[in-house]
Amino acid sequence: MSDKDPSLRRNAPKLALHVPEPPFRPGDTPDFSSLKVPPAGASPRPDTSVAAAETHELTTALVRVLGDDNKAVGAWDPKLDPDTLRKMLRDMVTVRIFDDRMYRAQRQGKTSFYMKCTGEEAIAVAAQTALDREDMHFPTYRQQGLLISRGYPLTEMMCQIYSNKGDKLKGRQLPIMYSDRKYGFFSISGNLATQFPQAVGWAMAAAIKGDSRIAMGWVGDGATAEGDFHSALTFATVYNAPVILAVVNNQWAISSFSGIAGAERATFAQRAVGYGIAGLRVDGNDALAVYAAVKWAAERARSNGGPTLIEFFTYRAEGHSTSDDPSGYRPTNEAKLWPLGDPIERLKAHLFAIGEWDEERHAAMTAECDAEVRAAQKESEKLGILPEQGKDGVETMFDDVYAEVPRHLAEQRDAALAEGRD
Amino acid sequence: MSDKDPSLRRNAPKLALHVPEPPFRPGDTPDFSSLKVPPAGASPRPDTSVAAAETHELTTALVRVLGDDNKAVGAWDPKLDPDTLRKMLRDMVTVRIFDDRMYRAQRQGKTSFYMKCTGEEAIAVAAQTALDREDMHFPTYRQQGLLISRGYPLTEMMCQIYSNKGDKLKGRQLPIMYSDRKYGFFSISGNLATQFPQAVGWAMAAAIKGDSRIAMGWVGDGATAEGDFHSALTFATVYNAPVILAVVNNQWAISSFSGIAGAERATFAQRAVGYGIAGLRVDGNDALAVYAAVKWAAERARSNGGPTLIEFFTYRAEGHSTSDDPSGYRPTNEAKLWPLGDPIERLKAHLFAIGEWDEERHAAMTAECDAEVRAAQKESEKLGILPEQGKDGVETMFDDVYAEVPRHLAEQRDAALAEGRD
Amino acid sequence: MATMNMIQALNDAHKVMMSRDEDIVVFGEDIGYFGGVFRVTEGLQKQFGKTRVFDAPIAEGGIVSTAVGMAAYGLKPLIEIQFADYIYPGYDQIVSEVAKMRYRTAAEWTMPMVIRTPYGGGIFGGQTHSQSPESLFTHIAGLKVVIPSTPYDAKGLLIAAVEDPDPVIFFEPKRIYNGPFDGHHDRPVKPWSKHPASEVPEGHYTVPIGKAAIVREGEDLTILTYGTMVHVALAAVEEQGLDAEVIDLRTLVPLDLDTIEQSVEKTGRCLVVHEAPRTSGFGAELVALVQERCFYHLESPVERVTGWDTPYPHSYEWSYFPGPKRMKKALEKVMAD
Amino acid sequence: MATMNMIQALNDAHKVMMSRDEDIVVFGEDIGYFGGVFRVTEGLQKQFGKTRVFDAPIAEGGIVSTAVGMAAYGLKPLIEIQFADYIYPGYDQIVSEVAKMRYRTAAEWTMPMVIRTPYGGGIFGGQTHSQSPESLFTHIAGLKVVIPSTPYDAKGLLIAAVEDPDPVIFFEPKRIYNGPFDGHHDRPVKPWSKHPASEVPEGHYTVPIGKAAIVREGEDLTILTYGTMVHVALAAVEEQGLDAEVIDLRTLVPLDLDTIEQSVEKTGRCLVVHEAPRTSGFGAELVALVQERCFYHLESPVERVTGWDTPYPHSYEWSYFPGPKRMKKALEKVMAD
Ligand SMILES: Cc1ncc(C[n+]2csc(CCOP(=O)(O)OP(=O)(O)O)c2C)c(N)n1
Ligand SMILES: Cc1ncc(C[n+]2csc(CCOP(=O)(O)OP(=O)(O)O)c2C)c(N)n1
Ligand SMILES: [Mg+2]
Ligand SMILES: [Mg+2]
Repeated sequence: MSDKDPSLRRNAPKLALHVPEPPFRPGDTPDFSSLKVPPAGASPRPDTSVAAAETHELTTALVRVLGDDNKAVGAWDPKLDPDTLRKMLRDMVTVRIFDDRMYRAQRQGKTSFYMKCTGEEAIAVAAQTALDREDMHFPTYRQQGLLISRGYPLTEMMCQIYSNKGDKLKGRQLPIMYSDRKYGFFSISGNLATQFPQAVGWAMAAAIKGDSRIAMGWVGDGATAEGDFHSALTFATVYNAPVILAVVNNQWAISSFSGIAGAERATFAQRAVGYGIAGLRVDGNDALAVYAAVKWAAERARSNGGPTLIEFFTYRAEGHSTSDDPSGYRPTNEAKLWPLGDPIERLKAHLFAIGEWDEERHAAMTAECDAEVRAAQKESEKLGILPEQGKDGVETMFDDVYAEVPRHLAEQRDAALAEGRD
Repeated sequence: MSDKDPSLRRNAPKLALHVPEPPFRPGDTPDFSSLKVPPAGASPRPDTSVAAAETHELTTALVRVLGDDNKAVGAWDPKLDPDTLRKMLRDMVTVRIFDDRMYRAQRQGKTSFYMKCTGEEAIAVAAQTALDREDMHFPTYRQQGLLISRGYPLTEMMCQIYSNKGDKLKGRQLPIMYSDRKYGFFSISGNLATQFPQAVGWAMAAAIKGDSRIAMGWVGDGATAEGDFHSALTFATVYNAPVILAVVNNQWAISSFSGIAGAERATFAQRAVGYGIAGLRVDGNDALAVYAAVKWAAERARSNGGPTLIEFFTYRAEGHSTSDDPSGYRPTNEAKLWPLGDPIERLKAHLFAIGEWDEERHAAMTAECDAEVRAAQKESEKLGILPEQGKDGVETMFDDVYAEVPRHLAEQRDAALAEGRD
Repeated sequence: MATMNMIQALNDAHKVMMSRDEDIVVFGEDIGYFGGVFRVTEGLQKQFGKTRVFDAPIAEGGIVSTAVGMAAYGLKPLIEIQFADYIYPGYDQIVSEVAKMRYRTAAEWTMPMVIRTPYGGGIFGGQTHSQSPESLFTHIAGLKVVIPSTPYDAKGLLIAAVEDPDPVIFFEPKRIYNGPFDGHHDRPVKPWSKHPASEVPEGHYTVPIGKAAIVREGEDLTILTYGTMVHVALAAVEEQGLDAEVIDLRTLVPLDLDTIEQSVEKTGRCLVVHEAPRTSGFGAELVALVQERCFYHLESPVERVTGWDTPYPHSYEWSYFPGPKRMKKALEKVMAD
Repeated sequence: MATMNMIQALNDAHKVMMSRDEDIVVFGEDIGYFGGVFRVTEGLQKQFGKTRVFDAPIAEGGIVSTAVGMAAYGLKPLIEIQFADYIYPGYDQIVSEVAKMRYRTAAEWTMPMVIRTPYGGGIFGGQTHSQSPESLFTHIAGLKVVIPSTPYDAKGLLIAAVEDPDPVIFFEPKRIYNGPFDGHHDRPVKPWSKHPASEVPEGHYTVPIGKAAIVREGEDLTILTYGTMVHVALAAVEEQGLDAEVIDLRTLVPLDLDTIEQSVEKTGRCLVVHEAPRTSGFGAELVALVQERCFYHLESPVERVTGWDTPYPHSYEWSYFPGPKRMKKALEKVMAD
């Protein structure tokens, strides 16, 4: 009997496979009018000590603070002082300029690869601002804003991107796979989602030790499908780990839209319900909402209230990476038509609206950031760009596989050195 | 800087790790009075075509049909005819007798291993009864009731358990790892949870081919923590696969109680909410409730309504396997005190209550089942018990690694045959 | 006949087989509308429809496990793992389920599926876009492991893999997707069109699984290799002026022992070449087999040219990659005495 | 000194190290209150508390990945995978994260952890309680692989593994947990108490990682082996009346090449013995190394005694297991000529 030949049931109704398809493909004109964007200020803000279930209505909502009038409104308004707002704006602008310069550097052949986070700057920057300096991030490749917002030297980042002599990772990692312990930024992995349960493990360790620092794990919408996502949520709920688990739903995973990760039937925030942990769904292009949500989850975690899953709803405005051309799978103007706007423009408009910023100051600040990035680039390029690398220091290739170089690697090192390189 | 030494934050509140602990340990007297068991008939039965969300209140409920008066009650009453009820009762009794005989056979040294499903007989038997004969099961090792209820020859099962000459799996698998395509019973894996997404794949295939048969995947409460559980739910929701995904929550995973799998904060049925699929939580010791729930999910799947996650709430009344002694980690009388009763006794009492059964008939039926099992055992033992196996047919050891025996395996086969065995 | 690069040849194999066999389904990350990050599945969804060619969630374990269910049903999954470096989340299902199903069910259920995945370095992909994990699959009984090195073989072997009754892990040497590579990274890239094996017949043909190809006959020594390194080895022997017999294994499991034995018995010397790390790489098995079976013919130890026992380091790519210099030194060693 | 079996010795190693180092945390399936299905962690939760010794969800990937996070924090996870056959769901985290962390962060983050797991057959565990997957870890740069064969070594090596700055995969030969095994499955089981290596010092001591043990000195040939097979090999050479040098490797990576080379140069003959499947087993690497390094001393081909290239079949356990007969034949072959 072949399972393929259901001879017994010829008259039964036919089953059909559903294959999710994004609403718009190249050539279509995106129309987001059916997207329900609740007004700012509409979501209630439960106390951070509530039972997880009391947050669950927020997993299908969208926490928003910045209104159409660019004013902050509602229970989630974090009431930040203007200096903090300006600092966030500046960090976000720096991230964007940094991305543009490094993208260009890759195009100029100065390195092999780059990834922008255009349109998602508010998420990393505001999350960083809401946490303490000592809290630990387990990021993906699209959270460069965490480092920049923590004041990490731009030259360090660039040296990593160029794999040059200043690269503290010794040229071993693909560009943008930063790592810095002192800045609470865990080594980025090329293997998607691996960091998500690692964040839970770090938080469990902090709890075991009676520490007060918490961890924040990051994952993309597409990568939520990995088994590691489930590990993270399972261990987080079982041990009530002091961790914030963030899904950056930028609606695309290379060429696959978020429906391929399950977004047609539930939000990513809703996954929290199934594990009995707190969940929030947040406008990721609204820096104030991002800040408020992370602050809420941090307060909850710090008081042993357990983990929170936060979905940041946003849009990947550019290609996946320098290896990708999104015009092959989505309309080129989709980013522009995307209704939640540009996070930088929105925060800037808010500062304008509250009278704490103007075009002149913005232009001056942008010029400063630009100069800073350019200076850093100049500085780091003094230490070399990728095409010049890999000739010196071949012996370092065999370090750090183990704490000590074992005999077989010492032999291989000798062979590699004897070989030389052209 | 060591992360272990948070010198900066000495005054912050201390985090703490929560490690779930079962309510009762050896020496304790179990008291289940705080367990909320809703009365039979209390849960509404939505139409099978409702939106998934309309089932979600049922993920924290407990669908029950058999009342304290042993009558069937409420919207979920499947209104089965007495013959079907009697058939289910007989199958369940057969399963229990089979388990007892095979457990004893293992203790007598006739085989290496056995696993009972005591207390869980209703789940497999009623689920099998609710599905069509052509539907496909991806079971765990605790669904022997599926085979017995489908009329699978008991001798076949026993030959597998003895790894003897009648074993169609050629002595290759651990006892109870049955497999039979004609009976819609997929090969049991020793690797937990692997079968769960495989069931989804089979259902996807059925949908791709416009078939009308559906699949049912099975997993234990403990094994829900595996990444494969998440794969199953993700693929099921993305492609709207015609599959029933069953979690048998018998509250124990060897020595770990279900809290270690996350049951303290959410039911297993609630996982459905996070994926936007239908979910039901069912009294697994109530054969009618099990039947009704599976029937509901099957109807939904067959009409392209998509997957349903069902949690069967039950209790593993015996040890995990012949290798386990549960008195080392839980009170010995816990099974007896467990408030949802014995599924066989409950179905029997129901048949009594509706006047379709009596002690005399029950005793006669039990004797018949017992005789059947004994006869099968005698029959299968004619074909050998494990200690006598492994001497003949050594050459078959090299078959079925590939469709054809490649040269290196042919050489190994020659070597093995030359070696012989004492 | 048409001139194709490896990507086109692989794409063509899909089209030929999907047209012949309705039970073939193709899925994987980004392989549907977009046609895959390396474009191997381009146009398939349009031609064969969304229920036979579709994007999968980013879950390699989910991709393999649902393929197991589909194969159990009777379909033939032909799936893509985007990079071999990302196959590990699917490793349990491959090792515990795909490989063992025929055996544990006494052939009641079989797993005729092909798992395609690009492997190898030389494209500045860093540690997680450069790995060569083939040996990890050769240790698992029940799997076949196939690696083509030309467009002709790529199409013929992929068709054979799809027709094979057993599961095949099909590693594609991504460095040579668009042109052969002699190991001289500083020289201009050659296109496939200049290579005779870019002449690919139209329609159906197979290159048999389990048969090696003697890509260069010779008397001085035997070189056993596969994938990208076939071209590097060929270039190296020319540069050294050696009359080497170069054997492209094409299938690692089951291995073409006859061809290997005959060659080594003839030449008396042997070099094994692969890009994967040295320790417990497939080269170890090849060395073991050759010395077990041809010991009394060997005039010098069997040598290995391999990647190092380190992760693949981004900027030291050309010191990691076993290029012309490593080849030269090993050839000298094998030819000594 | 106390007389211990391997389980007691391993348990003792836990107690010694957990008392000395507060950063050690122990978790895994069933290892807490219950003390593990093989009882290795018995009493630890009671002694060290629930936040240092706790049950984990059945998710080997989750166990390893949270251990990665804990190691990143500064703890020393000492975790158990219940059976080596179930390590594959954690394989991605081991290969992609644990093994590569020191390298990819230039030692900013290191992964000092021990992953213990029982392996091997001989207990009628069928296909999924009998596997020997060690070679799959030896191919992964960054991991150390350790396998003890006696109670003394088990405690000393486990302490060394816990103190090691690098991640160690610690395979425990479950067949000899309770007594050594000479391969004669039909003879009564001997307890460890009759074996000198069951004398285990109290308190702290180490057996160094990376050092093999010459468990029998001899002139006729060298046997390279580890785990359960050490005892099978020793029994076989006695039965054959051969003056073999038997080397218990104890650590597969990094390997004690010095001891191996010295021995083979002395004896001129070599046999490699393991229970794992033959193709691409660690024996292949050992054969390759010996013939590369000692070629001109070899008087006969290096032979391998291994499990077959099939899954481990339940009722054919004793035809699969490389027992006395397979040993005898191989010894005859190595000693021929
Ligand atoms: C395990 C694994 N599988 C596949 C990939 C290839 N890959 C890299 S990024 C990416 C898409 C990720 O999408 P998402 O998680 O949504 O993050 P985003 O890029 O949108 O930030 C894929 C498939 C990978 N890096 N790791
Ligand atoms: C991948 C894997 N990990 C661990 C095991 C060992 N093991 C076998 S059964 C079991 C407990 C399973 O509990 P549960 O899923 O609740 O099913 P139950 O036995 O209660 O029916 C464990 C840990 C296994 N078989 N496979
Ligand atoms: Mg995304
Ligand atoms: Mg259970």
